[in-house]
This record gives sequence, structure tokens and C-alpha cells, in this order.
Amino acid sequence: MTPHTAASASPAPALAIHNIQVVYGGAIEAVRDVSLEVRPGQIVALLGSNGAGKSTVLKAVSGVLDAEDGVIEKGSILLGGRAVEKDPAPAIVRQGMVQVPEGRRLFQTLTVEENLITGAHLQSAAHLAQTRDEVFALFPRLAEMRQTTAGYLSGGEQQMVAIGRALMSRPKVLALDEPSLGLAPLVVSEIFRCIQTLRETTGLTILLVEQNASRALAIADYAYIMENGRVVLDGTSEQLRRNADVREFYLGLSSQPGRTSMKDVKHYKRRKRWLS
Amino acid sequence: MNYFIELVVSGLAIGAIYGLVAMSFAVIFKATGIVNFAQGEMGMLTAYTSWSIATALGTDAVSTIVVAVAVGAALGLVCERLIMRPMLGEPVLSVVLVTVGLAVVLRALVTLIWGAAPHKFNVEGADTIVHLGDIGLRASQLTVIAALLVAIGGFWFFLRHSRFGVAMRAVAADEKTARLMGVSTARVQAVAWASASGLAGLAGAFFAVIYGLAPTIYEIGLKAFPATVLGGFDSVLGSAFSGLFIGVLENLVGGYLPSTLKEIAGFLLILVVLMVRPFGLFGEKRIERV
Amino acid sequence: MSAAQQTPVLEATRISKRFGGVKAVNEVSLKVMPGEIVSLIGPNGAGKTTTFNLVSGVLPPSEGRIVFQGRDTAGLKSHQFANLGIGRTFQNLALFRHGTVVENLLVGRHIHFRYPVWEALAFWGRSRREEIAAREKVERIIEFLEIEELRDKPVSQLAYGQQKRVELGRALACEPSLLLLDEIVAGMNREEKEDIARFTLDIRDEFGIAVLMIEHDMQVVMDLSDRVYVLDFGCLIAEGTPAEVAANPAVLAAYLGEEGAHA
Amino acid sequence: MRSGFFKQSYGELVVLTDSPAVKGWTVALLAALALAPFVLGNFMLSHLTVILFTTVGALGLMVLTGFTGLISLGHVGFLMLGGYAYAIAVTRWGLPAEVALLLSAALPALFGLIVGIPSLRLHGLYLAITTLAFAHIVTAGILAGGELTGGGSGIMVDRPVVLGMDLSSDRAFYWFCLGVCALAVLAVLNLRRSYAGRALVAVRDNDIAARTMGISLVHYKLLAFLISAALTGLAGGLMAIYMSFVSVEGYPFLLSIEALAIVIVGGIGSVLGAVLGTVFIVTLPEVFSSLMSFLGGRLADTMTTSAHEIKTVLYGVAIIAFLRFDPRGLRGIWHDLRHTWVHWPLRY
Amino acid sequence: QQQGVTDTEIVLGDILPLSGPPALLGVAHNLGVKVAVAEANAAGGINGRKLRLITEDDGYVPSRTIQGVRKLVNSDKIFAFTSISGTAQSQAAMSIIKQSGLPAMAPITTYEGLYKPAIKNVFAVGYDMREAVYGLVSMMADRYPNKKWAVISQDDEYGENVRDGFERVAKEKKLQVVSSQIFKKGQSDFSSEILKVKQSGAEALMAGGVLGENITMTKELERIGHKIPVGVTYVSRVPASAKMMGSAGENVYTVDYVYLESSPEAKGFMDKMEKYLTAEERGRANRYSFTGYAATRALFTAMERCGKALTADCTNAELAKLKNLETGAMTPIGFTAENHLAAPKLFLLKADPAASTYKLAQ
Ligand SMILES: Nc1ncnc2c1ncn2[C@@H]1O[C@H](COP(=O)(O)OP(=O)(O)OP(=O)(O)O)[C@@H](O)[C@H]1O
Ligand SMILES: Nc1ncnc2c1ncn2[C@@H]1O[C@H](COP(=O)(O)OP(=O)(O)OP(=O)(O)O)[C@@H](O)[C@H]1O
Ligand SMILES: CC(C)C[C@H](N)C(=O)O
Ligand SMILES: [Mg+2]
Ligand SMILES: [Mg+2]
Repeated sequence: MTPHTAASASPAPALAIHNIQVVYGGAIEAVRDVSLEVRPGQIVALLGSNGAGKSTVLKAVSGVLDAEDGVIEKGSILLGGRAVEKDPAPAIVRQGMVQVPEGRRLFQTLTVEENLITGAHLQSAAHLAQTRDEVFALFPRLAEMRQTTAGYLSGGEQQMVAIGRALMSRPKVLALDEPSLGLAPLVVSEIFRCIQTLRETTGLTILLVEQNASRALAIADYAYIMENGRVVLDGTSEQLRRNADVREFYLGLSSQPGRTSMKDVKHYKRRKRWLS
Repeated sequence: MNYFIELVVSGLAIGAIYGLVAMSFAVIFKATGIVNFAQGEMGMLTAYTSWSIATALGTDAVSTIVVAVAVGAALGLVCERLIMRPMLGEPVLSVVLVTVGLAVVLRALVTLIWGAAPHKFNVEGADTIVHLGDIGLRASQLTVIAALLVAIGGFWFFLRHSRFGVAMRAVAADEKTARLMGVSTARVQAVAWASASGLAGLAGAFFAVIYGLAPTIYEIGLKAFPATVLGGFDSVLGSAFSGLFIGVLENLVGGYLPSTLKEIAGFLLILVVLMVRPFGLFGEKRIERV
Repeated sequence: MSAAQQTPVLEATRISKRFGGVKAVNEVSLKVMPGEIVSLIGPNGAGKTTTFNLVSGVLPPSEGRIVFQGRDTAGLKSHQFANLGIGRTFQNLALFRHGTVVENLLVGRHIHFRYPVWEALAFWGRSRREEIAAREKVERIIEFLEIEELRDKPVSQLAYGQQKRVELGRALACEPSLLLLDEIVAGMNREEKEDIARFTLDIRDEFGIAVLMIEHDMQVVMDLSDRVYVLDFGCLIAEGTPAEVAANPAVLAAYLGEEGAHA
Repeated sequence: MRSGFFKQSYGELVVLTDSPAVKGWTVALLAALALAPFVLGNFMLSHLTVILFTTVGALGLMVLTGFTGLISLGHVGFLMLGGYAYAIAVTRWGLPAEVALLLSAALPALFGLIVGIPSLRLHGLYLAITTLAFAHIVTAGILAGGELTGGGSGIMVDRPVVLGMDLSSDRAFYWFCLGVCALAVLAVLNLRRSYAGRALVAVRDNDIAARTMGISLVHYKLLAFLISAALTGLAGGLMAIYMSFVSVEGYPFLLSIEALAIVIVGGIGSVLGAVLGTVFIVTLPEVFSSLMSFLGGRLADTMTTSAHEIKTVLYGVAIIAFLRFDPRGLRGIWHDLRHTWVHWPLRY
Repeated sequence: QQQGVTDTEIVLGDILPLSGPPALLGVAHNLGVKVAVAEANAAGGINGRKLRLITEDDGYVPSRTIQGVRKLVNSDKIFAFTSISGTAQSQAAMSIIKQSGLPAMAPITTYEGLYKPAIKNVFAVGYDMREAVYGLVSMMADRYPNKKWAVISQDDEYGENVRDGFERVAKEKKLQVVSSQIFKKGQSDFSSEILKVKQSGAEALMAGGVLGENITMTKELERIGHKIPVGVTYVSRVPASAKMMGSAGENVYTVDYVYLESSPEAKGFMDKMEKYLTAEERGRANRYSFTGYAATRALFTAMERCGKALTADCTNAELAKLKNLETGAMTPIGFTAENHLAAPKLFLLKADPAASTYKLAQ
């Protein structure tokens, strides 16, 4: 399989993954031959069904596979042009890439502020105060709750803390694993607005794993679709939005006008073209 | 009344040693979420090593203390690097058992190197009896109480005001995510082991000076463990105070009640306290949400 | 409709829950009739999960009355709620992570075993028969949810969405008369959501199980629910058919937002 | 013809093993164990006997710590109660050995229920410390027990006749232990695959979810303590017969730790792990002993007293190295071996 | 054919605590046995057969003692035991030892069950702890008449013996006992115990610790300024002990039946240690080396008397006939058919803090 490349050949990718293969426990191959690229200042979405291997790709990029007995058997990951596939997690953060993990994973027993401080672990004390104020400006609600124990926050607040915590390390590349998971519609909108604001104000490069495909494609420049551990489709958001399979399986739009009701979905499965 | 005060004061002296070791348990637990069962053994090995150094270089009290802390910290670093580092991220029980293995090894090493015979740890002036009113205390006992107070102050500052203290707690809460945030869990673990072993080393050395060097010093670990539980596993300062408290309690029970109760008094107290406060006196409550 | 169907499966009257100073649930009343699919929506932290915890017995209510199929639950221990016929899934995955999928589902059948513990030591006669019967039921559920290929995998190795499906299976294994689903489609894509929607309808239609679900996905809520309750800051701010609720200005302001209603 | 892992009835899904090879090997192993006394010398036989009754106790801890996730640092307390219950029943009350052995399981089981009560409120190490306290209290109680327990002097017990078997012969005692051990293994395996066993594991993995499945935490945590204490107590009874003597000295704190070592080295939550762990931990010191004497009396001589310390160091290092090598325990290694064997020469 | 005996060799077994709390004693004992073995081998062995010693460690844990004894008897096939470990340990192994019929010396510990009634193949050398304490307290009571007494003892068999001996003297001499305390084995701090002793007005103390405990107790007495005579058992009579008590040891007494290292009677044995042990080993020797040596000498003497046809039965019989055997380590010892306890003469000793040792109390 040839590596998928983004259409524009402009600046060097901030993050590039070449043909990685990830194996869990020496036996389960969760990701094979996946390649993707994120160019500076882009938002790239990674979509796919449950168990497709999206989170695995992010874990591989962040260097935390070893905690789950996973290894990158093949391939390389370039961060700002440097190979990082063998680096431990802190080294990757130092090089400017940080992840907001699936399910947020706050330090439950720490306060909001302490969660943020942990994110700034590699920053100098002077930077810390400044970045913290920036984060509070982005999420004013967090400033009010700085002394609250994180474990007692609501889902949306937790997601804000998780994003804020990641931003505390002043990353160049931010990876978000399902940021809208379990959030109320208003909050989902707010989170996506924040992501967009972030990109516009700071030029942050973002790799976004999302299940809410329509939302993701709305803000992404480019997108990849994974199934069964492989990338099966990629293209600009525009291209994907026009793809018939994406329309049916990810956006819930059919050829008829208007969207189909969940109630009326037929009890059979159409074979997906890309699996043949 | 005088009898009562004497009991309390002597209790503080032994309680200070429990307190130091209890703190060291809590430091490691707070940073890594495991209990180091070799804590007493680290103290013992430090005591022996410091003794050898002190005998070779002369025995000035201040430098002995410095040597003990330094040796303890160094020992902690070595053990962390060689034994604990590779176990990062493994199941808690396996890691805990590794510390048990470490304890077995250290215990045997001490006898292998220094023999089973007891020795006197001579430090100039340590045995001097200082009179506070009617009560006589040895200089070494006064110093260990002071050392505990200094340690309490130091750790209070460290945990309250340093980012490293926060990182430590983050690692204990969720190691994987802490790493995702750029916290080097290995570094945190190393610092925790070094400082904990420094504390245990100090306790071991003081214990040896006061009660003599013998291959049974490691039992201070067993004695201090309940103090840590009483204070709350993740409460460094709480453990320190509980150590003092248990020392005094044992003495008062020994002094006023049938002597056989002395040893189980601490345990009975813990049982009662845990029934009321399942996370110790100062421990953090587990957050349970579904 | 027969008289039996007139009694609600679940009727909660003015239930409240306090955590320290805050009232996470404030005098909420809800009712689920047999064969209904009812949704509970509201902003994050509104107290939806806490309400579930109250009606499923995980937490005792501070005030209020919960009646299940005509039976008052006051004084019941939390594990006795399963016997009443309440099954639930959890928002933040609460599987038994060391077990395989099959084992997790078998735990779901716990209340249906009748043989005494000591007979388990011999695993013969009655105990063996019951275990086999349970196994059969569980295999049915596995087929129903189309997770055959995951059957013997440890659940800790499953992806998030797969785990959600196993949770659903475990709740079904209880053979409940009311199923509580807490954000079951979160983290799924459109296609998988459709699958779950289909399962939910089948569960109601084929097994006759009433469903009370918490959901943030408005499509699922609007398409499946017979009725919708809306919570905000622990208080019920609206209830009615999906269309009624979607048109309610308070709901739009607190929860859906101007775009949310059609997202 | 059938082939592969095809199932034809649901009954086949609940069997302990569906592999003819495993069945064959199990029968062969049992036969070999039963015939061992005719082949092995006295010393090896007594070593095997120790392994057998230790396994029974290890299974007890496995039920508590391995299945249910309740850590006990005081299991030696149950062992001690079992031993003393047996010794007192036989020597002081003149009860028949069969009854005494039942008592050696029943009395600790009763205490297990009492010790289990704190487990309803306490978690992890906080619970561990209460079990440790329990062991201390048992010791204190026995020392203060006067005539009944013999205080510090302990009680001598003779090898009994059980079910018509005279256990004073080492062989007979070995067979008896083999029988008890085999039954215990089978019982725990059966427990594990029943709803009760699954409930125990569920309590360990997620107690809130377990509750909503209708599992009573009170009931099952206490059940775990009950079964665990009974098995450990039974092991204590057998150990008392083996040693012909009980005294508090014989039950140091170290035994609790070794029991935990067995469970962890073997592999948490697995019956096979309990067996493998016991073999490993009990045999390891002997291996080093023979290694030392194999290296020649001369060497041992020059090191005089150090020999023992060196052995101890090796023992500790072996445990560390072992866990470092495979933290999943022996059971993990065993599975890998089988895996390799089955899939050899083609992996994946 | 007798087990453990070939044409050229006799195998002996020694089971001891070489690790664990009393390792100090076990190690020293073993050295004494080794001196006896080396000496005999240097002299051409016993009736032409060389001796080989197999040492087992039980770590002071009874269950391990049983394992070790089984190994020695069944696997190593030894001819005789030069030691059968501590009290609880030998109790645990007694049935196996009895059954084996192999000659077994018990010099580390002696207790009533060991020699009363006499067991055909078991021979104890030394003093029952009970008798030793009895001797010690009565000699002290003679020296310091009309004092109020206190006793602190360990919560095990050993402590029970201390209490028994003490109480017997107290009854016979009508001593006024004002405080009796029991502590848990392994305890290290004794401040409350000693304060209680002072509070009760005691003027003499029987300190029933093993080693470190006694040192701590005397140091605590010094700290609170309560200078009273203290009795300790001979277990404490090792060089390190006097040294560690330092100035606090001024009023410490003990009794022993083993010659003092510095006494002229011990010269012969000290020379042998010089000859057969390395300097490092000599550093580990103490009074238990004397008892180990003396008991082994007794065993060898009996074996020699059996001649070429060496059997266990013969050795047992010869041991029971030993009279006035001079070993050079203690006053002469002997056994009779009914009495399998060789009880040498006891001396009262007093600590000499200046010289860090003990000396005869005149
Ligand atoms: N720790 C692990 N051990 C073994 N297999 C694993 C592990 N984690 C994930 N897998 C497997 O790898 C595959 C990919 O998992 P991954 O979590 O990357 O999926 P995903 O695309 O993020 O799915 P979701 O949308 O549900 O989060 C799945 O089949 C899963 O079963
Ligand atoms: N165990 C608890 N202790 C203290 N406070 C709690 C606890 N559980 C929930 N809360 C608080 O109660 C409120 C309601 O929480 P709940 O989880 O019920 O919200 P929710 O509606 O389910 O939100 P989401 O949509 O994010 O799941 C929150 O403010 C939360 O912090
Ligand atoms: C170490 C000492 C206390 C020995 C003691 N005579 C015993 O009982 O074993
Ligand atoms: Mg994922
Ligand atoms: Mg919720």
C-alpha cells in the first residue's frame, strides 16, 4: 500500500506516520500499514468504527503502547521531521505533541488546578502561570472551579479540564481522542468551537479522532477513515462528504432527501465497498 | 504525674522513629501507589553502612546524620534503578512482591556482610543523658524527635508548594495518563525512592545508635506500617504524626495496663479508627462514581 | 390494554439526592409504562446518571419514593434491585475487566441461579444443569447482539464501543423488565448507532422490556423515544413527546442550543 | 467425524477442559503422584507432602486474594487456628482425628467470617492491615490460652489413624494429603466456574456493577473469607499432623508473605497458578540447597555460615528476577509455553 | 550395617539456627562442633574412620527444623546429631528423632521435656534455662538480701522458663516481687517496662530478654537513673553484649557453666580454636562454641568406646555411662541411665564494663 499523502505538497508535515503496524500482546494485530500526515496548522480527522484502531494509532504516536503490552512492529512516526516511534511518552511531549486521551482520564483525586499543573510539568514556572491564564481565558468556567476535585466535575467540565491540561504543555500538535464523547449537544458545539478557535488563534496542528463525523468533517481540512486496522479511505473533508459510503455509514444521509429515521433503518447490512 | 510525663516523653522518642519510617512508606505510596515492604530493610542496611563509614572516618554526630541520609538516598536510588524501574506499569501486587523479594535479599546481605552479632553504634555524645527537669533523655533521642519535626516541615513544604509534589500524586492516581502529560514516571519514582530511603535510613541509623546494631533492625518497618495505615496511606504528614501517636500510646498502655497488651494496643486502635474512617485519619477518600 | 399493563414499571415520586451541600437530583418524578421507551436528557452534570443510580439502587435517595412494578423499594439493599427486574448499563464502562465476554454475561445471570453455593463445589446434577442452561441463554444474547467473534476475548482487550455492546448484553442477561441505558451510543459512529437503535427496538418489541435511556445523541432520542424527560441542575424542566420537548424554549436554551436540535 | 473445537451441545461449553490431551496428562500426573511413594526416597516424599498441603492453603488464599481481590497479610492466623484446632481437639478433647480435621477447617472458617466483617468497609491495604492485626491477636490469644493451648510450649500431636488409614507411615500420610489436595483443587476449580466463583471475581473487578447484577457484597466477601479460611485452616491441620507439633513459633509473619508470594508468582486468580506457585516457592530453597552441596562440601565449608545467607540472597533474587521476567506469573509462562507448542513452528 | 558409617567415614548432622534472631548462637555453636571434628580428624578420625559434618539451617523456625531433620536422617543418612536446635525446634522434631534412634546431643537448649523422662538417644548438655535462672536469682538474692524484685520476661517458652525459675526462688526465699511483666518477642523499646519497674519500687530486676532486649533494659535503667542490680541469662553472655551495655552494665549479673574465655581452664580450648578456625571464624565464636565443643566431645568419646563395630545403640549406651568427662570447655560432665542431663557447675558472673567482658563475681 502506498502512503496516502495530502493533496497539497506545501510545508513539511508536523506529524507523519509511515506504514505502522501495531501488535498487542504479541498476537493481536490492531493496526496494519497505516500511514497518515498532518500538516502544520491543519485539522486532520481520523474516523472509523469501534475497534478500528483509531485510539491505537494515537497511543502509538504518544508512546504509551508499552503500558498495554503493545508494540510498534514496523513503520515510523515522524514528529516535525524527527523519528519518534521509539521515544518514551515524556520525550514526545517535550517535542511538542500531546494527547487528550479517550474518556478524558483526569486525575480524579487532584483539583482542577493541580490537573493543569501536571500538564505543565515540563514547563518553567513562569510559563506555567501565563499558560494557565490562557487556558482560563479559553474556558472561563475552569477558573471558577480551580479548587474543585476533578472527580466530581460533570462530563463537559471534565473534557475542558482534559483539553486545558493538554494545552498547558504548549504543544505544537494536539491529538484529541473523541473529545465529544458523552457531551450534551450544547457542549459539543462549544468544544468544537474551541477546537476551531484554538487553531485559528494559535495555529495549533490538530489530529482529531471523532465519532461525530459530520461535526468532525465540518471543521477538518483532511480526513482518514479506518476500518479493521487499516486506512480504507482518505481525502479532503469535501471529498469525503461527497462519498456515498461515508454519507450512508457515517453521516446517516441516504440518497433520498432528508435524513432517515433510526427507526426505519433496514435490518440487513449492506456490504461496504471498501471491504471488498 | 511525673510517671505519666516520663511515659509520654519516652514514647515520643520511639514514636519519632516510627514516624520517620511511616513517612517513608507514605512517600512511596503517594508517588507510585505501592507499598515498599523493604522499607525497614533499607533502614537497616543504611544503618550498617553508615556505621562502617562512621567507624572508618571518625564519629562526629552531625556528619553521621548527613552520611545516613545520603547513604539511604543513594541506596534508594540504586534499588529504584535496578529493581523497581523495570517494574513500572506492572500489576501492583507483582510490584509489591518484588519489594518483598528485595527485603529478603537485603536482610540476608546484611548478615552476609556484617554478621549476626550485635554491635554498638558509637556516636560521640549520643549517649549523653540530657535532663529536662526530672526527666532524663539521651541526646540521640532528643535529636531523633527534632529530626522528625524537620522532616515534617520539609515535606509539608515540598508537597504543598512544589510542582513535583503534584506530579507525584498524579502518577499515583493514573500512571499512564501522567506519562501522556509528559511526567516522567521513572523520575518521579526515583525521587520518591530516594527521599523515602533517606528518611528510612535516618530512622535506621538513629535506631541503631539508640538500641544497637543488629540484623533485626528491619523490624522497625513492621512497627511503622500500622502507623502509616492509621495516618492514611497517602498522607505523608499524617503518617508522621501517627508514628508519634502510636509510640506514646504503646508506652501508656505498657505503663498502665497489663504489659501483654502493649503490642496489640496499636492494632486495636487502628481497627477502631478504620471502622470509623476507612481511609485512615488523614487519608484521601476513594472517589466512586459510575 | 389489560389491567396489568396499567401499573407503571417504574414510578419515582419526588426523589432527591444530596451530595454534601449540592442537590444533584431535586424532587424529580418519573414514570415508565410497560413497553415504553423513555429518554432522560439534560446537560452534563444535570443529575441524569445520579437519577439512574437512585432508581437502580446504587445510591439510596435522600428523599422520595421509588415504586417498581407496584413494589415500594424503600429499605431494599442495593443488590436486591436486580431481583426486582432492573438491568442497567454504565456510562463509564463497568465491566469485569478480567473476565471474558461470556463470563461477563454469565455474571449478568447471577440472580437466576437457584442451587446453593456448596453444590457448586461438586458441579454435578442441579448445579451443572443450571450452569448449562445459563450458558444457553447467554449464547442467545451473544447471537442477538452479533458479538460471536468476541465471545472468548477478555473484555479489557475490546475497543470502547465493543465494550458498550457487552454491557448491553450483560444487562439483558438479567432478563429485566426495565432496562436502564446510560449513554450507550456514546463513542459510536452512525452505523453502530443504527445497530444499537435496532437492538433497542427489538428488545422492546420482542422481549417486551421497557427502556429508560440517557442519551446525548438527539437523533437517537428523537427517533426512538415515546416520551422524553429533561433535567437541568437536578430539576425536571420539561417532559413530553420528542416533538414537544424539542420545541420547548427552556430545553433549547439549557440543552439543545439553536443548532443542536437538528444535529 | 469431529474435529477441532467444534461444540455440539451447551454442556460441552461448561466442562473444565475439552482437550483430550489435557485430560490425558491430568490422569497421567495423578497416576504418577499416586505411585510416587514407590519410587521416591523419604526426603523427596516428605517434600512432596509439604507441597501438597501447602497447595491446599495456597488455594485458600487464592480464593480470597486471587478471586475476590481482598489482600490478606494475616493468613498465617488461619493456618495457626487450623493447627491448634486440630491439636486441641485430638489431645485435649480426645476427639477422633476425622472430626478434628473437620474442626480445623470449621473453626478458622468461623473466624474468617469475623475477620471478613471489616472487609465490607475497607479496601486494599487498609484491609490487609486488619488481617495482620488478626494474626497478631490469634498469637496473643494462644499464648494466653493457658492449659488449653499450652501457651508458649505448644502441643505435641501424634500421627492419627484417619478413615482406617494409619498416617504414622510417611507414605500413608502422603496419600492422604494427595487425596485432600486433589479434592481441594477440584472443588476450587468447580467453584470458579460456578455463579459463586464468577460473583467473587465480579466483586474484585467492579463492586458497584456487581451490586447491580444482584450480587450481595456482604454475602460474597464473607463467603470468600469463609472458604479461604476453611481451606487454609485445613492446611493448618494437615501441617500440624505433618509436624506432629504446634507452637506459635511455627507460624511466623513470614509465612503470610510466602503465601502471598505463592499466589502472585503463580498468577493471580488462577487455580493452576496456586499449584505452580506452591511448587515453585516450596522447591526453590531446596534447589539452592542442593546446588550448594553439589558445588562441593569444600565450598560450603569455606563459606561456613555464609552459605545460608547466599542461599537466601539467591532466593530473593530469583523471586525478583522472576517477576521482572514475567509479572503475570507462572501461569502466564505456562500459557506461553503451551501456545508456542501448539502453534510451533508457525506463530500468528 | 549402621546408617552413616562406612569403612572410612562417619557422617554427622548438625541442625541449628544459622539465620534468624538467634543466628549468633547457632553459628558459634557450629564452630565449636567444627573444632571438635577437625581435632578428631587430625588425630586420625574415630577408630580409623574420618568424620564428615553436614550442617542444616532451620532459621529458628520449627517447621524447617522438621524438614532439616528428615533430610539429615533420611536423605543424608547421618549417624548422629551434634545438635538439635532450639527449644520449640527440638520439640517439633522430637518424634522423628526418637523414632530414628540416632544419638542426638542437645547442647543449645535444654528443657524438661528433653531429659525428663530420659529418652534413650537424646542427651542434653548444660542447664535448663529454668535451673539457670533459679541459680542466678538465688545467688543474687544472697548477695542483695531483702530487696524488692521485678521480672520482665519474653512471651514464649524461653520466657516461661525464666518465669518458672524466678518464681521458684521467690517462693523459697520469700522474695518480695513487686512487678512481673511479659513482653512480645521482637520488641525493641522497653521504656514503659522499665519506668514501670521504677514506679513499682523494685530494687532488683531479673531481665529475661535474649540479648538486645537486656541491653536496652539496662540502658533504660541508666537513663532514668534507677541503679539496681540486674540479672540476665547466660544467653546474653556474648562479648558484644557487655560492650554494648557500656557504662549501663555496672550492676549486671549472670550465671554460666562454661569457662570464661580468659580463665586458665579455657586455655586448652582457646588454643584449639586458634588452630582449627580462621581468624574470621574466631571472631564469631562465643560461649556457644564451648557448649558445641563439649557436647561433641562427649559424643566422640562414646563413639570411640564402641570400637570398630560402631552402632547407634552402642553409642547411646556408652553415652549413658559417661562419667566425669573433662572437655576443657566446662566443668566435667557425665550422664547416667536415668539422667540424660549433664549439668556442669554454675558460676556467678558480673559484667565488667571497662573491659567489655564478664568476670567471676567473687
Ligand atoms: N490492550 C489491548 N490488548 C489487546 N487488544 C487490544 C488492546 N487495546 C485494543 N485492542 C484491540 O485493538 C483493536 C483496536 O482498538 P482501538 O481501541 O484502537 O479501537 P478504536 O478505533 O479506538 O475504537 P473505539 O471507537 O471503540 O474507541 C480492537 O479490536 C481491540 O480489541
Ligand atoms: N458520588 C458523588 N459524590 C459527589 N458528587 C457527585 C457524585 N456523583 C455525582 N455527583 C455530582 O452530582 C452532579 C450530577 O452528576 P451526574 O453524573 O448525575 O450528571 P449527568 O447528568 O449524568 O451528567 P453527564 O451527562 O455528564 O453524564 C454533578 O455535579 C456531580 O459532580
Ligand atoms: C535463642 C535462645 C532463646 C535459645 C533458647 N534457649 C531457645 O529456646 O531456643
Ligand atoms: Mg478509541
Ligand atoms: Mg451521566
